[in-house]
Amino acid sequence: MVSTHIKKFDTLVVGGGIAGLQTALDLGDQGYKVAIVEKDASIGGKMIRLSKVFPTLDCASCITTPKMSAAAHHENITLFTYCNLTSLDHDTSSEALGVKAVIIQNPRYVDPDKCIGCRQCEYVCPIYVSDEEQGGLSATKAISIPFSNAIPQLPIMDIENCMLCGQCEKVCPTNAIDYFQKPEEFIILAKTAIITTGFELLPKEDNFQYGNGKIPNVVDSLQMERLLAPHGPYNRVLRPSDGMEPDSIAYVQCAGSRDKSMGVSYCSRVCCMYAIKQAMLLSGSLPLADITIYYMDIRAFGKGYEQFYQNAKAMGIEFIKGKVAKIDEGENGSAIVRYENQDGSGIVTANHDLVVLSMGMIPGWNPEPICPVSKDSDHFITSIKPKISPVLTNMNDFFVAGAAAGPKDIVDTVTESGSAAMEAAKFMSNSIMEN
Amino acid sequence: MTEKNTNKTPDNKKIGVYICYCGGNISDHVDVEEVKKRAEKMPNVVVARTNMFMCSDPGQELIINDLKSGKIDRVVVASCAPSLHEATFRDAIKRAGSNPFIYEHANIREQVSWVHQGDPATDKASVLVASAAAKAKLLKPLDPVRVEAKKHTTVIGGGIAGIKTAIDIAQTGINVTLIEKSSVLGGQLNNLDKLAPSGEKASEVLQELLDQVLNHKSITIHTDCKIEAVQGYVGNFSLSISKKSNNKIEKFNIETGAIVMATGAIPYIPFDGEFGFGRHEQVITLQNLIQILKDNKSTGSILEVNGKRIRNIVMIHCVGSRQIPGIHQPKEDGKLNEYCSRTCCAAMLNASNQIRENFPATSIYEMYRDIRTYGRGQEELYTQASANKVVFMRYETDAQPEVSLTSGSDYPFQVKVKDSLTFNEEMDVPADLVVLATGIEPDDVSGLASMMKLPIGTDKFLLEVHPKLRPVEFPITGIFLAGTCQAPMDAGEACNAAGAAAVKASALLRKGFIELDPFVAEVNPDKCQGHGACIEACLKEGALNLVEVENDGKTVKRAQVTAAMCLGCGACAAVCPEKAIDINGWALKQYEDMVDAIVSDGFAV
Amino acid sequence: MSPQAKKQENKILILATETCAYPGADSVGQAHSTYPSNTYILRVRAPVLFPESFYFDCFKKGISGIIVMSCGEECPYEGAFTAMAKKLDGVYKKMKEMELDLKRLRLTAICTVCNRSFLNEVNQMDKLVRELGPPQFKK
Amino acid sequence: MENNDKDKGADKAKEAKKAAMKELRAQRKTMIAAASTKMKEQKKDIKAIKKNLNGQTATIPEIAEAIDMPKDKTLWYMATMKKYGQIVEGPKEGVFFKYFLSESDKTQEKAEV
Amino acid sequence: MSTINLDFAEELKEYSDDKALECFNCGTCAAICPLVHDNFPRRMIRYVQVGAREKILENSDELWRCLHCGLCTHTCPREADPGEIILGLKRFVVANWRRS
Amino acid sequence: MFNPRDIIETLANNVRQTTSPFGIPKFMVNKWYKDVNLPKEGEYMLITGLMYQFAPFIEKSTQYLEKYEGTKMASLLKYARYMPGYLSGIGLAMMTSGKEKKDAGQPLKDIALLLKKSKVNFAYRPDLDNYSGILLYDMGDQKGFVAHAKKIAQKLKDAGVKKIITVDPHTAYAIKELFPKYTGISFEVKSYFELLDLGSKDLGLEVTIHDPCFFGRYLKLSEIPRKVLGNLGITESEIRNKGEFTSCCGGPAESISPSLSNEIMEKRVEELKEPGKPIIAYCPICLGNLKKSGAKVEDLSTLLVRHI
Repeated sequence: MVSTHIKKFDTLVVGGGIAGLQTALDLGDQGYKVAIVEKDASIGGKMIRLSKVFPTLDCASCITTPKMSAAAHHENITLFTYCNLTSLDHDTSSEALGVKAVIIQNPRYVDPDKCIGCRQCEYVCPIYVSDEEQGGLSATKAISIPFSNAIPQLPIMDIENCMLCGQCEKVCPTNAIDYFQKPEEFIILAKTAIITTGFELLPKEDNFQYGNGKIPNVVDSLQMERLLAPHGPYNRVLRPSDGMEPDSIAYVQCAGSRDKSMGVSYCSRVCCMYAIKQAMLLSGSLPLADITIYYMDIRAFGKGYEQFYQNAKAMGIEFIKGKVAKIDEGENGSAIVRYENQDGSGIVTANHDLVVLSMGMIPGWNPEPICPVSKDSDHFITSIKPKISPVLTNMNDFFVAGAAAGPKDIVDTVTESGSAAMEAAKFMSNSIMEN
Repeated sequence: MTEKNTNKTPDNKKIGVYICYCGGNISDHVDVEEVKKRAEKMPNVVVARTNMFMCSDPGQELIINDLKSGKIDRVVVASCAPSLHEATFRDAIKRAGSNPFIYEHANIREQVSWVHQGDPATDKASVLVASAAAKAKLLKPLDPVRVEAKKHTTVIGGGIAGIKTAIDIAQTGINVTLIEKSSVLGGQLNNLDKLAPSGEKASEVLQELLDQVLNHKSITIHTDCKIEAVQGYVGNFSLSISKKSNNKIEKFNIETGAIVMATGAIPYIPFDGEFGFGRHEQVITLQNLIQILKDNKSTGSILEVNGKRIRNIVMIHCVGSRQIPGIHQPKEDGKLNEYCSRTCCAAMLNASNQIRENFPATSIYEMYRDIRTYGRGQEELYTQASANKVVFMRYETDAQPEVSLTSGSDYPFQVKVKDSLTFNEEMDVPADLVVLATGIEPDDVSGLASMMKLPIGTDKFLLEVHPKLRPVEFPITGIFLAGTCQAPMDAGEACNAAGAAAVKASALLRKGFIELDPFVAEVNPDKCQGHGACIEACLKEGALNLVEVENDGKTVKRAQVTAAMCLGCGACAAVCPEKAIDINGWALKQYEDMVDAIVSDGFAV
Repeated sequence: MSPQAKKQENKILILATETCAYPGADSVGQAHSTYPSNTYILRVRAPVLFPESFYFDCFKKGISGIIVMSCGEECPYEGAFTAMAKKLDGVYKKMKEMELDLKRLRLTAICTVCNRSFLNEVNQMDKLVRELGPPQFKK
Repeated sequence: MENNDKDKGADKAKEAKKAAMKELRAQRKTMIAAASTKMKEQKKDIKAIKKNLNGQTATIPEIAEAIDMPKDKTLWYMATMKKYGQIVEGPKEGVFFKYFLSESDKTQEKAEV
Repeated sequence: MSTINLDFAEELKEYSDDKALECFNCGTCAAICPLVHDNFPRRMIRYVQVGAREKILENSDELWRCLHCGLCTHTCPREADPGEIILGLKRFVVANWRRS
Repeated sequence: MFNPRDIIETLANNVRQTTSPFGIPKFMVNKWYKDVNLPKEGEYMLITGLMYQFAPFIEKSTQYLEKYEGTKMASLLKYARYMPGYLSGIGLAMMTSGKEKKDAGQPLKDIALLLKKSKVNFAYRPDLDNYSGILLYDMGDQKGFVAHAKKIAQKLKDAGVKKIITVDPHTAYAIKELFPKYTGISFEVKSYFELLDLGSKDLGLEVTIHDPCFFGRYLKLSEIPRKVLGNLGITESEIRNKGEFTSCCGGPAESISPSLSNEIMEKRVEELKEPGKPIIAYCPICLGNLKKSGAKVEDLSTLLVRHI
């Protein structure tokens, strides 16, 4: 009975973002059987939700989708989306492979085997709910596929907003709607686990100085990614308070990074570059707009990054050294930023139509109490050999890659993911040799 | 396989067309039964069927049964976007025992029923089916290009990245040869001391890796080597090596399946007079300082260098990095290092902290443009430096600090800086020692790169295929890169890159053969006249060659494809006057026939 | 029963790269955004495959407009985009000689989520071919 | 006879489903009530927007003022309605875009009226 | 042009915690200050960092415009305690007056 | 702006001589307890620090200072200690009306009442209730402050006081944080509202709370009065700057620059008036200063007493 709920793999990858996908692909290509467990309804992580990526300005979807579908179609990779991990630890039972994970499949209220992703349910559903995939700036339906290039193409029913009107069930061509679905528990046994749980942004709601998320037209950087994405909430950059095309846009750097008073003392590493990237995209779509980046240090450290920064300066994007101390609501939907003009001329209050907060990155997952892997004082997973192999954790068969081990850009994440796959493969080939 | 030998004209192909209702998603706008009727009249179509859900098991069974019974030998499914179910139907065909490449997909959901309505939708669906059928009749069974591959990798460069790559690959059961040009392994790590930010000793890190690499039975190490030539392609490269030993030059070849470039980088050396460098022995580079700290035996509270007590140190950041045209002086080749060297901020702060903690009577002034402590634990170094009372001063690019000798002062130097943190006031800082935070420069590997046709970026570092999708790969299959030959990196980052390169190499070679996409160029020897236009057009050097063959007793030139190297882009097909070369699975002729089907409106039989 | 299909005028051929523009067209479908049905999208690996003659043949066969939707600089085939763009320059030159309106052939970059650009391109070309009608050849 | 049994079986299943749905509705009573209220409000709001746009184009502030709805909420609806094809973005006027009802939707609206 | 004064930090130790160098000059304190709208208190803190003793004395009146509302200390990203530095400077200046 | 040096020396002198920064003998200001029957022994000792009592004098002196700020007379301030009739001391006390002085004592009476209602076992001894010296500390007269603080802390210690109730943020901060640091003498210090237990009600009122800097930020106690109010069904209206991020009322700037103080105060009052609800302060300096604007401001204790 129990065994029907047990699935065996070589490696369990926790998190289906770019780190998880790359790790899984690199292991799958080596012939290892890999399970990816993802909490969201689609794989792709943060990257698939971005507009374009620096410094190449590739369309994020165009370079993420191939990885997503490669993983989805890979003969050695199995995806488990919309799942919660309830425990992840060493396994000591008789069937032990080394790693045991207890997982809950959350109900979509849609039968994944029957659904063909046609979205008839979504179109017919009468209830609009705020679309968090679009930063809450527009709506989707109470039953919907999370976003256009989601994998798998399966809708999710938001039962909190469902009236049980039955229209989706009526219209579904495959009888895939199942109002009675329940969470289902299953177990994954594996020889190794790789933690690729990524990051979240510090919530702007918790930040007093920048208005606790209550000042209109002060958005966080991921919301800005959506505004810039071609399939974003408005299909263009508009101000959320009234639909105005903004004429003056400001970036507030280190909003919650390198700032002990805001709880994050480390550098979030990617904000300088994504702010510059967004600024460049903005000056492309709104050529007449004034764009200002308020910063402390521009950290354009990676390959091609410095040149990217210098290009942005040459394009007329204004860089002002100074940390914005406070943002207040201005007139007609503007936001007022206050900063010190460091040439000695005092304090400046500047009005902007739209302000983007480059919020700091925090870990996407807290292993406690699910998994005994250790974390550092920065709450990211501890890397026990940061020089020889940054992917090694304090548990010998658990590895870490990407932003789960500290803020990281996509390039460094993809590379580190390969490295994690390598270490896991080595661990497994060693254990074969020992046996 | 046998089919290849049957009649070459496509007219006898038997196409099965399967049209999906998609539970109304298609059939609500497309009259599926009408499309089926029209399909039945299309050339070579012997079977046309509809189903509620072609992707369902019963739907797939229709195809399998028709194939197994021999009714059909080509398959067209008209349904949703190919990204969703092309793989599904190819699998079904495989299960029926047929070659999966006899399949063509017609996208009548995303590109018809969801964007058009009414009769035009039905008409367009019919046209798409007709054009798919037109292509299908020209399809032939294909097999993956199989290349035998040596289970062996050559790693070029014995620094930390090369060593780590070698260990990782060897651990997966593949033999590795590690080639180093100098006489010692370890590269730049040999010149480092305590590594930022955590303070591990470089020598210990290196020793741990050396223990593994030297004792691994699958790893052969050659030092003092020069690579003379590289030939071959993925799975079958050949390297000619010359090795200096005991004043003799020994030459040998390595046959290898894959190559990893881990050739590293070198520290920037300031030009003569740059901030006084080369003119005063108390103006040194960061690398010099690290060496001094490594060897230092000062015991008092003040740092001593060359017997001199160092009360004040001025450190200048971004020397030889982040150079700006018009402001910085280019090298002899006219090039500037416009990139950020990534590692120097943390390394400099690390050194400052060591000095301040061990020699509290030595003061430090750091003059910077931006402090770039981006990595994990690095911001803490900066914070710690502040707590250690290092004074930071910020200069703008157009106002570089000026180092000058003093006369009559207690201090040998004074460094003048326009400090933007002090409202752009000019400040004088007296100094006993000036340290220049010199960055990383690419080593000159242009010889190797041209031998192997590897791209080099404008920053003179080796250039990967794509920084995000394929950061450790070159456009040339089977050659990878790791470490600072790609860009500045610290030890941990170089090791990550090494692991990533190793995983690619071992995935490639693990089976002893490599299966490549069958969508490569193929020459029709009957048509080829050996013009060579295709070779001109070919985007991948080495993929297409003119070879001499015997034809009717005469030696003639003919184009020959090296499938393992072909990208399958089709640039060759476009230029062949004889139409003698084409891409398997995506042939020009197939497109022409598809266009014919489109203009004939697809149902005018 | 559907009435007999009508012969369609002013067909537009779209060569869409399989990594960028073709999924882009699928994305438009997913959004259920309608566009003219006289458009025929062919999935291609890299449009560098097509010789100059292919384009003329298409016009001669009765295609009224062609849009090459590529990945642009993001083309996965190193150098293919530049080679293809060069080829199209040649096509334009000959089109001029043949007095074909150059606007009948468009080169554009479309990404996987460029719904708006896709619709723009298609609608503009549709408007154009409706104005111009099928290509007329002197000879 | 056989058919009859089948029907009976189907009927039974239908009955069982009906009962189960009833129970589910009871369980989710508060959620359903909240969702229904939401739906009604949304219907009213959307109707107001459409009524305002009938026969004219307008910017977000114009619509918001005309129907006395906060501007951000109006934009939220407009973005959504645009996504589901009910309205179309028109030309820009000053710093705002104008919107109008989509052709297909106008006919629907007429049918409803 | 001024020359760095290396000894001022020592002199100041008597009056406050020696934390001025923990400030990384982001300007939050100056911009958050509800009382003084020029570069205060960062200007003063910077003067401490580079040892501009005379500048501090010259501009000492400015110090008493600070009421220790504590916002700068509360929001300082480096926890360099700007409020406490200003208080220390007041003590230094008062002591200096009384000496003279 | 007045020369801080003159102000500091004046204040320091006054504290040294009279233990009061304004040079007013204690008996002239501290009268409130006479109408309230308070025990001399108890678990807690109530220490008002005389801040509420000083409020009217501060106001009066500010009125005078305002007149002189920016005039030639400002420079004469340095002679203030020789002209007690004008700016300090008994003269100032004389010029302040009896009503103002009485009003100033009202919150203290209210606080005593609230503590009694909450069944807090506390005592009051006017002889132990002294000014904390906080102004000297704030002004940078470290020596003056430490000398004063040692004196009064020792007195409390000698009297066997261990637990102290304070009523204003400045005294609370001084005794809780500064005394241990600079005198080596520690007490368990509670602000009065921490000890209140007024039962629960459902008043359905809304007020705007102005948090004093020292309660909001330094002592981080601003959530507690909200709880006390919440229990009575009094909610607070939303304003931009509150709690740990409260904005200064400008009060303490009075002695240096009344005009600066006014400017800051007006800005703050604007914010507080925005929701249109009654404004509650819980610091005598804030209370006095905000009142000057003419806005409807009352002390927390006043509001609480009215509703129990």
